[in-house]
Amino acid sequence: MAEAQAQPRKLPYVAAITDGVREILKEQDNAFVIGEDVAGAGSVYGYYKGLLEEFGPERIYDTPISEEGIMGLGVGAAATGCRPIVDLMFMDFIAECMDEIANQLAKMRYMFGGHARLPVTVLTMAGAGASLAAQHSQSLESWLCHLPGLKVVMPTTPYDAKGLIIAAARDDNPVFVVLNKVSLAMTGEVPEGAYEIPLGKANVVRTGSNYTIVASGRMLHEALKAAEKLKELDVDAEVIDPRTLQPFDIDTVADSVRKTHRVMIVHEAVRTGGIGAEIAAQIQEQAFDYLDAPVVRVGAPFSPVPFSPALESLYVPNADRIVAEAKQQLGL
Amino acid sequence: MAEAQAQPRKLPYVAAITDGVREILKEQDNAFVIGEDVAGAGSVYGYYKGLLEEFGPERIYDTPISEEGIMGLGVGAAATGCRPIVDLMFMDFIAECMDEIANQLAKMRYMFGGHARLPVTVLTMAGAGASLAAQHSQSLESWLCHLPGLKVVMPTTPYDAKGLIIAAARDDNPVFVVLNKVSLAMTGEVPEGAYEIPLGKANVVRTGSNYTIVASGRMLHEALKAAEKLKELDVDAEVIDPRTLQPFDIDTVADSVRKTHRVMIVHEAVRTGGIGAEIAAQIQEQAFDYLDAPVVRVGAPFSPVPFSPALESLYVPNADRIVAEAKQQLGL
Amino acid sequence: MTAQITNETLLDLHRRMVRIRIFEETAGKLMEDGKIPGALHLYVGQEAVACGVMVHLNNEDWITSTHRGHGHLIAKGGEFDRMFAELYGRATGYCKGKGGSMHICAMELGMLGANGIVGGGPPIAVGAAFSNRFRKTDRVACTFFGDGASNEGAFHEAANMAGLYKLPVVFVCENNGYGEYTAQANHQAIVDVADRAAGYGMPGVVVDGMDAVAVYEAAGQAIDRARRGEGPTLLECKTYRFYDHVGVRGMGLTYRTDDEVAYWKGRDPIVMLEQRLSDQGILSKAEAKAVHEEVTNAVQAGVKFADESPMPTPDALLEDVYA
Amino acid sequence: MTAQITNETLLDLHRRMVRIRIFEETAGKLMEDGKIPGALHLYVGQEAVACGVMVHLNNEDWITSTHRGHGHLIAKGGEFDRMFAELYGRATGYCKGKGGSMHICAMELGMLGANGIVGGGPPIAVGAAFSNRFRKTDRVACTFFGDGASNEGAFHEAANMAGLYKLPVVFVCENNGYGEYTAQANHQAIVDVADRAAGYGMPGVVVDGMDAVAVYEAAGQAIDRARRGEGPTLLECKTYRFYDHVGVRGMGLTYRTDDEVAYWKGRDPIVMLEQRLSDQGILSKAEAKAVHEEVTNAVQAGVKFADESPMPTPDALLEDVYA
Ligand SMILES: Cc1ncc(C[n+]2csc(CCOP(=O)(O)OP(=O)(O)O)c2C)c(N)n1
Ligand SMILES: Cc1ncc(C[n+]2csc(CCOP(=O)(O)OP(=O)(O)O)c2C)c(N)n1
Ligand SMILES: [Mg+2]
Ligand SMILES: [Mg+2]
Repeated sequence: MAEAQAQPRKLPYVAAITDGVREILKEQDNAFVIGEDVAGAGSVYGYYKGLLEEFGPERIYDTPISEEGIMGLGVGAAATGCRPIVDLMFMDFIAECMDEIANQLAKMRYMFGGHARLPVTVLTMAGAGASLAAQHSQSLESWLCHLPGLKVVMPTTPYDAKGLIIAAARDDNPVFVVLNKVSLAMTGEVPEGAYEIPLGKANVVRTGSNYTIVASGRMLHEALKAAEKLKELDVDAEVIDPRTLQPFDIDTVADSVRKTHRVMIVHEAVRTGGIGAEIAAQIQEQAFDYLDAPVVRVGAPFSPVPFSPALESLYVPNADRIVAEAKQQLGL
Repeated sequence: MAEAQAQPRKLPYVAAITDGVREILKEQDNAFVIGEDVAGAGSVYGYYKGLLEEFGPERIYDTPISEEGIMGLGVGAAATGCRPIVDLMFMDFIAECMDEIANQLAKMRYMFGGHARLPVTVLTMAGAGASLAAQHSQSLESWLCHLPGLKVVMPTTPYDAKGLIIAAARDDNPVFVVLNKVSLAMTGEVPEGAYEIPLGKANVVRTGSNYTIVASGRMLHEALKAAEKLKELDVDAEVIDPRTLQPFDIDTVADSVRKTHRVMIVHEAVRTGGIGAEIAAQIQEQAFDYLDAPVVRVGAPFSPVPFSPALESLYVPNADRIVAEAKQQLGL
Repeated sequence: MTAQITNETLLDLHRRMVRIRIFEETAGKLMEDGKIPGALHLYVGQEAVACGVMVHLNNEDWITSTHRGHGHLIAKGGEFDRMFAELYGRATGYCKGKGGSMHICAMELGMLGANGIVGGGPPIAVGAAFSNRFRKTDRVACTFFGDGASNEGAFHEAANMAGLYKLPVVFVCENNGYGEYTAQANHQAIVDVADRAAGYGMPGVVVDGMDAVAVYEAAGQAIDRARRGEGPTLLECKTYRFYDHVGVRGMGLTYRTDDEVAYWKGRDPIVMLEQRLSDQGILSKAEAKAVHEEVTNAVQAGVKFADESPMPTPDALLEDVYA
Repeated sequence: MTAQITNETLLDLHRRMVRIRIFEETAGKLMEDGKIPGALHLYVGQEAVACGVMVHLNNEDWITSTHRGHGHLIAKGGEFDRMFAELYGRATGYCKGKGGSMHICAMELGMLGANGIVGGGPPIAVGAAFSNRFRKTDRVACTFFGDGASNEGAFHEAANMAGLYKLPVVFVCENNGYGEYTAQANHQAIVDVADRAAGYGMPGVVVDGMDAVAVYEAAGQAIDRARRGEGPTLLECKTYRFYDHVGVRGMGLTYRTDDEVAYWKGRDPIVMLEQRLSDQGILSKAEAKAVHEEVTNAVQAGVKFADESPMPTPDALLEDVYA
């Protein structure tokens, strides 16, 4: 938690990922990176670039195209004393290895009566907006949040990407770090050295008095844009980035709602069955008497992700849609 | 929809499944059953017993232990003119073939611009309570409900099992029929001949005036027991079986809530991220002004399913827990 | 049995290969010009494989393709206009613009789609082959997949089921030596993917994937075998992609030596076929040139069609989710 | 190199096999008496496989097991009391009663758990082998799996990675001829699962799984090879389960002929080993009988321990989900 002694510096999200992984490889002798095209190519998005040269082939491994095998290797290596950083190129591919994730990784410790530790960190790339169509654009975090034994984080900024990766890799449990491909080029302040962003703690990115927006992943930035537009309508929105989806920091969100009385949840995933449903349910459980309007959820419509930019631009939520939904909710 | 001309007859849930599949095999020349130990053994739960003898080896096929291959075979056969009935022995195994389910089956029609039909019916066995531990007891329907392109039903009675299987197999979309292993021995009226239970329509099993319980799968029966106990507390509970989880019949539920002003959702799945979250979110979206108390959700706690009967009995929701939660919600 | 290849078939082979080559070269340029969004995996260099297999099939024979699927669709009879329209995301595309390069399909041609999931094709092809037999047709299914895909569990399960049920399916492995940027030697401990066939009770055949006639002959035998109900074959075609994994220059990684690339470009399947055709007096260099010009014009017309095609309308977003 | 088997090792093998046999016979009865809830997959008949492999391993060598895992745990040093307690769902069990038969484990013995997922073991064992090398130990991993499991994609991916990385892991296929109620001929088009080894660049060996000494020798060579860093081996042991797939009489299906069952019971691995030991004057019938009695007493003590053990308390429900 050495946030203090680190001095400012600007980096793109993609380099912040590298930086976080680098800190872990320096800090933990038992940590290694494994995945498809992570070593020689530095990942298809380049966020491991330089690590092979810096740490050598004993710390970063290319694999066959075998997601079940890769995740299973992570499970077995973790249970026997290593701290694997497993790379799943696209989040859509959790479907390839869902047995290893759901039936082995998430449950082994419990099934074994606590006699196993699974310090596996999984880095995976989610999100639409890159014209990659239905099998390379999904946000499936709600599947993971339904699995006891897993933790799930979603970094929204370069600062968070590094800090959450470090926290995830230091945690003794399986943690999924859900990255966003459209955010890779976004730059922001990233301190040198190791620092942690605590798991399970939400981040109030913008304080406001009469409206709350809970926005995860890339949607945080759309929510912040929307908050500016809402100002003109005398809506002073508090914008909260959950940072960790599992365990979810309902207290921070409920406190905000008790103050603002109206809340919207925004995520990129399909709205139906997305984590917004769980958050909405928890909000009305915790702050029912403070709600002046129904909890509103903004997410993707009920269809696969379309390829055509003309359709994908309608598919992914954005600031305008957030504003429109807020106006409706607030009767403006 | 020939519910009328059928005459009453009592059958166990397990035989009602057989009966529904039999009607489809008689009715649809392009239908066949495929799965692990479905032909020679008639499934490990016996619900295909007799079909091999009755329809011959061209209509029912044993497979290797290859869930991805089996589901993929179903996708390819359906896209090319067959109507496969795919058996997944335990619902936990959807994790084995989640790519085929999520990335192929659910999306193919959309990705192909509507140029494919996927009339696949998947029968799979969910539910805890049989001391089968963490990998053979899950209820994972919320994963499926998050996937546009799929339909999901959960039969609660022998009558529903047969009628929903027939409706599912007649539908031109992929439909998951989520069965319950503990309900297999339960008997009930099952008419001869083919009849359909319409997809997407909830069933008000018990009418009530001042409380609503939405209970899916085996929990319906616990909810009905609870409703009787609640009578003594002057709580007149309406009990609704969604029957279909995707598409979900929110209208029937919201209408009930507008009448009763208080609602509880009960399912066997882990509470966090379960379909109860989506239902709760939709209820407060649709009937916010009618709610006199927060929507309450009853589900499994946040842990894998424990083996020990001493723990599993605490894990699975039951009538007593429903009553206790209702009393708390109603301040009784 | 596969008869001796006819001149007509040789010319057909040649034309299909040229159609793929010019379509892909053009698509690559259009992508670099920013006209085509998303990811584009070019088939240039591998034309002999798709065409050598596809000339044996008709529209009732099914194929499954890969992320590198344009060549398979063209060889199966795909039309340039609807293909470019799809790559452009236009409403007139094969998938109404909803699929794009990685999901382009043509059910009416028996083309069950490109697939963004490596290893996604084989299980689906096994289902199509199962369906062919179930519906009492004599049609076959061919599934194209790469050396990298042969390490996916889905391939294993599909191959085992095909061998078990003796299904009319041919597993066509396009071994271009790499899975993305990882050389075969770094993703499996074997040289011939065909060595896996024995484990599924099916024959494994290795053929020069740059020699269209060799592919034609080997594929013909495998397909005839399948049609006769004698079961599946694993046909491995040794080939090479001339451009990078994705796009033309890709990420500019140096995972392939210039010598290696030069060696394989020296074995250009189209150049080799044209040499053979002119040597045998079947197609002169001038006639070959005419084919290229003709195809170039057709490609340009396809681009024009795509350019002039409308984008999908907003209501298309929620259509085609359910039947 | 594996030395000629010593008398001491032979007696060790015998005792481990008897321990499995009597434990399983007892567990089967207890299940039929309703003392053990859930599903029980008995290892009776396959004892030679677990023991022939395990006598080569110590507690730092890892194994992954299957749904049929009691034999593997006992051979690896598992104690009756904590095992019965686990099958009973008691707090004193190996998994505090949370895992039961299908998830019983003993990390301190290098036993990475039974697994309710067919094919669940191999990828985890590959991870353990990877870990052994990464942590610079000379320990190996052995993964037990059935003929049915060899059709799971997880096996394929794990085997390919083991061959690629030359990992110190031995794939021990217990081919008992059936996956549940489906005969091998109805789930794969091969007779020897070992035929799949070539596709992963590893040797495939077939051994008589009813002959403990044969398994001991073949396993010794594979394990030594792995320890020397020469990579994995696929060791197929032809064996048979004497009882039904689940429980003793199971579902009462007639998928195996009486003759077949009789033939294999005539090759009882314990009877065969005891004959050999008495022929060689290493262990007389009387001494063997004494071993059985000794083990029987230990088993009864284990049952008593389980009977007298407490059930987990309610607070255990939410413990051990996270570290
Ligand atoms: C399940 C899955 N894993 C990983 C990827 C990312 N990916 C796309 S193409 C590719 C390489 C495929 O190699 P190969 O099968 O040899 O086909 P080639 O690209 O060489 O034609 C990879 C890893 C994917 N699309 N799907
Ligand atoms: C992924 C998965 N699919 C199916 C099952 C159901 N099942 C349990 S044991 C078994 C048979 C396994 O056969 P084999 O691998 O030969 O082991 P054996 O039972 O013969 O020891 C099956 C199909 C399962 N537990 N897991
Ligand atoms: Mg390749
Ligand atoms: Mg077996």
